[in-house]
Amino acid sequence: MSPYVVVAAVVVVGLLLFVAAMGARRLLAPSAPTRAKLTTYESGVDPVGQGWAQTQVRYFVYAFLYVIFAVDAVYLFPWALVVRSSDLGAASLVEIGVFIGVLLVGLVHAARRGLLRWV
Amino acid sequence: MIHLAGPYLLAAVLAGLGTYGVLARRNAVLVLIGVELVLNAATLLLVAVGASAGDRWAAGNVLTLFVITIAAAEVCVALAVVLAVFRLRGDVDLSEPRS
Amino acid sequence: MSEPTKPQPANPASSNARPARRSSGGAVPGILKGLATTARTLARPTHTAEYPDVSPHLPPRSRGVIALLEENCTSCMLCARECPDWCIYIDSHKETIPATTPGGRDRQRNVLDRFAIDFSLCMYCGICIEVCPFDALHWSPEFEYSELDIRDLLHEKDRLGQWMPTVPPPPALDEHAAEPAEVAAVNKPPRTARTPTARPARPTRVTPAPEGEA
Amino acid sequence: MTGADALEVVVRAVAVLAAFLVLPLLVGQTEHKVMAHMQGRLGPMYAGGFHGWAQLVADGVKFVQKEDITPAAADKGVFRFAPAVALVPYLVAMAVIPLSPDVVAADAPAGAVFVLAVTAVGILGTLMAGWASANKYSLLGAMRAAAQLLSYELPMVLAVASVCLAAGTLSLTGIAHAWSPWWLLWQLPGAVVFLVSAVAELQRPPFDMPVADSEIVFGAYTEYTGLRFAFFLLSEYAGIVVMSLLFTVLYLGGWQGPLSDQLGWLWTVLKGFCIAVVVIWLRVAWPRLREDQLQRLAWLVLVPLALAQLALTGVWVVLTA
Amino acid sequence: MTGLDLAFAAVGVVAAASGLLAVTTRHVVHAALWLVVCLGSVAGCYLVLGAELVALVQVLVYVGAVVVLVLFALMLTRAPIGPRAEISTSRLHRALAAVLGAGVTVLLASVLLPLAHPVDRHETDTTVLSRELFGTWVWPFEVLSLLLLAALVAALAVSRVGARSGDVRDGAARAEAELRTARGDAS
Repeated sequence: MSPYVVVAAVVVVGLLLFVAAMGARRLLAPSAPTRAKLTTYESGVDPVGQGWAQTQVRYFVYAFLYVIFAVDAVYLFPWALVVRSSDLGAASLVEIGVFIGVLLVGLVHAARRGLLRWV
Repeated sequence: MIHLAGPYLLAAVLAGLGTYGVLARRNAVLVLIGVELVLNAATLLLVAVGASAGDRWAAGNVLTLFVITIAAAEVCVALAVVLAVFRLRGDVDLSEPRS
Repeated sequence: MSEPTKPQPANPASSNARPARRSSGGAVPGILKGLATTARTLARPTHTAEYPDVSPHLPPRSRGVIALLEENCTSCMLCARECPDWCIYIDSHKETIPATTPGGRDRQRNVLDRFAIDFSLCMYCGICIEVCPFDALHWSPEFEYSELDIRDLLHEKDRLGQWMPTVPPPPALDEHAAEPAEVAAVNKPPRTARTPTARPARPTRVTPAPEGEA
Repeated sequence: MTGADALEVVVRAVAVLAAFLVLPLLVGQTEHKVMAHMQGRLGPMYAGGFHGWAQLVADGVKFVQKEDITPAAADKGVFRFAPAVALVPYLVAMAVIPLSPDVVAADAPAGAVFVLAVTAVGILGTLMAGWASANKYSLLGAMRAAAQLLSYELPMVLAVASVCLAAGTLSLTGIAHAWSPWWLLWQLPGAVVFLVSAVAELQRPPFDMPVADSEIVFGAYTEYTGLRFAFFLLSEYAGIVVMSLLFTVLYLGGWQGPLSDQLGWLWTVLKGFCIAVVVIWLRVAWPRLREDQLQRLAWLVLVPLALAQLALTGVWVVLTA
Repeated sequence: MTGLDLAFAAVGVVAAASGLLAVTTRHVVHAALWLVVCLGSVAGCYLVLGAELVALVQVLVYVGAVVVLVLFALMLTRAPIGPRAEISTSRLHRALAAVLGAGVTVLLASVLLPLAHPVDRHETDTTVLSRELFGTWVWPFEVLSLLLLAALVAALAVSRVGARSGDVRDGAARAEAELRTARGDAS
């Protein structure tokens, strides 16, 4: 039996936990909504505009870096399985070294152009 | 035992949905979502073929990994472009060319 | 607890300069110091006052609640007028006391009907106690009189009077302090009386007040 | 699948749920107490009698009875479902972490990757909560959270990859089997990287910029009340449990120790508990990092350190294989 | 029908349904969230098909990274709460798109389904996959790193477009102004 059957069961159990907890809340918790209660919280002041605000695009640079490096890092896991084999071990070390080395150029590039500095 | 009709059918459906998504959306980011669906249809086919015996060089799985990698790279560049467009124009609408 | 662990600076000015100089030494020592300080505190006893279980040691002149010694009150209204937030309510009426000696005058006396302090308004400044010329108001260290209803914080004169037994005796005078005015007046050698016969009782009472009495 | 199999699956899933409901409370109570004493306080003393042991149970009862408010401007569905998205990944991650070779709910062949993949989903819960609240604080908090979680996911993946490399397997059971005390030194940089990124992933001080109360109230969770808020809190403590146990299995040999045949799982729990105490300790000892310091630490310190560890491990393994 | 078929049918239906919602919903962010469900259940499909590592990579990279990136982009480019008509094309256009999409599905299904047959599910051993990856597929693999580098540099370069000029404020201001007019129209 695959272990993932248990994982699927755990997901179901987790969702059931959420549903059951919300059911318990529905039974036990009071509900008396008022206009003021349902207003967006802005430190006690009446909310200004809508929920959206222009955010720093700077965050996006880190997201790019992560995505690129994450797809890079997932290849490390297959590597872990072959690195001990006699025929592929040394070769794979070089291969992965080149692979990561090339990407590191990207990180160094980003660092040198000051993209990692938070101005 | 598993019948490959399931994966094939799902791949076809996902490809169709992706096509619809690409054509029916005006927001650039949502068009990208359609593209992702099409890509997933392709990888699903690859994996389904890989699940049958006689998959030489583990091609089905390895190619899927490659496609996922390339998709990630594609999404990065595409979203960078979208963001640059938004900064310059204030929206990401594809159907309204503006001065 | 943090005081003893800190290096004691010689004076406040140098204590401001110190952290800046130390931070230039690198982040790691600072990081380790944070860990060490918290770990040391963990190993030591806590300072928590376990209040409801262990009653707190209050300083003798704590301002807990204001007690009223009704007999001393003359309804002069000084306290109510001086109160910054007007939380003292006094009602009184005048009574006429018939003359005790034939041919004497009738005397008038203030009778206190109501004396109340609203402790939901009171800010515990103590001005009423200071201004009372007859020592009718006193600080009591009792503080456990919270109520579920804010209106119950209005203490009427019987409630205020009930606090009176909890008022501590006034502190002893400092060693070389001047005598209290009352005692000094009593101890003063009697002035050469112009009409000694008019006041027969006065010169006979020359018993000095005891030394430590406060 | 026979009836016995089905029963076994159910028993395993329920056992995971039980552990999931007990261990975070244990960690939470420990945090109450350890943090209090580190600050010269006593912490909760009344609920349950002895040193307030039932404080968190009482808190739970209180949370259930609190009114649940969904702001009028919020996206109702997403807002209400976000706590589950934040919580369930940790529950699932807990299912594959072995306490001993026998005490493991689902011994996945690629358990190390599985845990990383599943915990990465947890970001979505925060992002959903932040966006759906229709609150500027929440959106800012969600942005910060997502940027932080992304940045610290990478060093964590690299550190775990280094351990997998050293063990030559992706299975968590296999990794703990392959462990030897020599790893304590050899994998030390990776362990430090892992611990730091784990604390950052959990958004706990000193990496609590996304919920920085003095700036953005409570970040993505500003609008939450009652039980849904409690779910976010629970997911934080479940996260501590998962990360501590994972650290134990990856870097401290899990159940390995004296008498490991008889009380193997106890060793794992004990070591994990010590790591949890360290996580709590860090919260008390250090101030919050600023956003730029946060990102610089991730990209210019942790990632290079993790890559160096990876190179060290790779070269060493190839040389000694 | 075996257990595997049933399992695949279960996750497959979820994948198809969420995919449909992802391309048809009128809430901007909901589309991305349905995409998460869709990609996650496709990962489930991979698991049923015996490709463990690929499934986990799908979750780690797609759900954990790509979708977060998409959500990021949506939130940065204004993703208001509530249904929006303007994110989709006109009704006629959509009908045409639906026809085309259905055509693609029918075409693919008609080509693929005759080829379908029950197979003994051959579970891909991760070790075998790794050996092939670092043996047979090493050159494409290395080229991938160049591709990723190019993508990273390009993305970083593009994302700086406009950052130096005053255009940013211009764009954001225009977005704000539009928001205000939209609200004014609504009221």
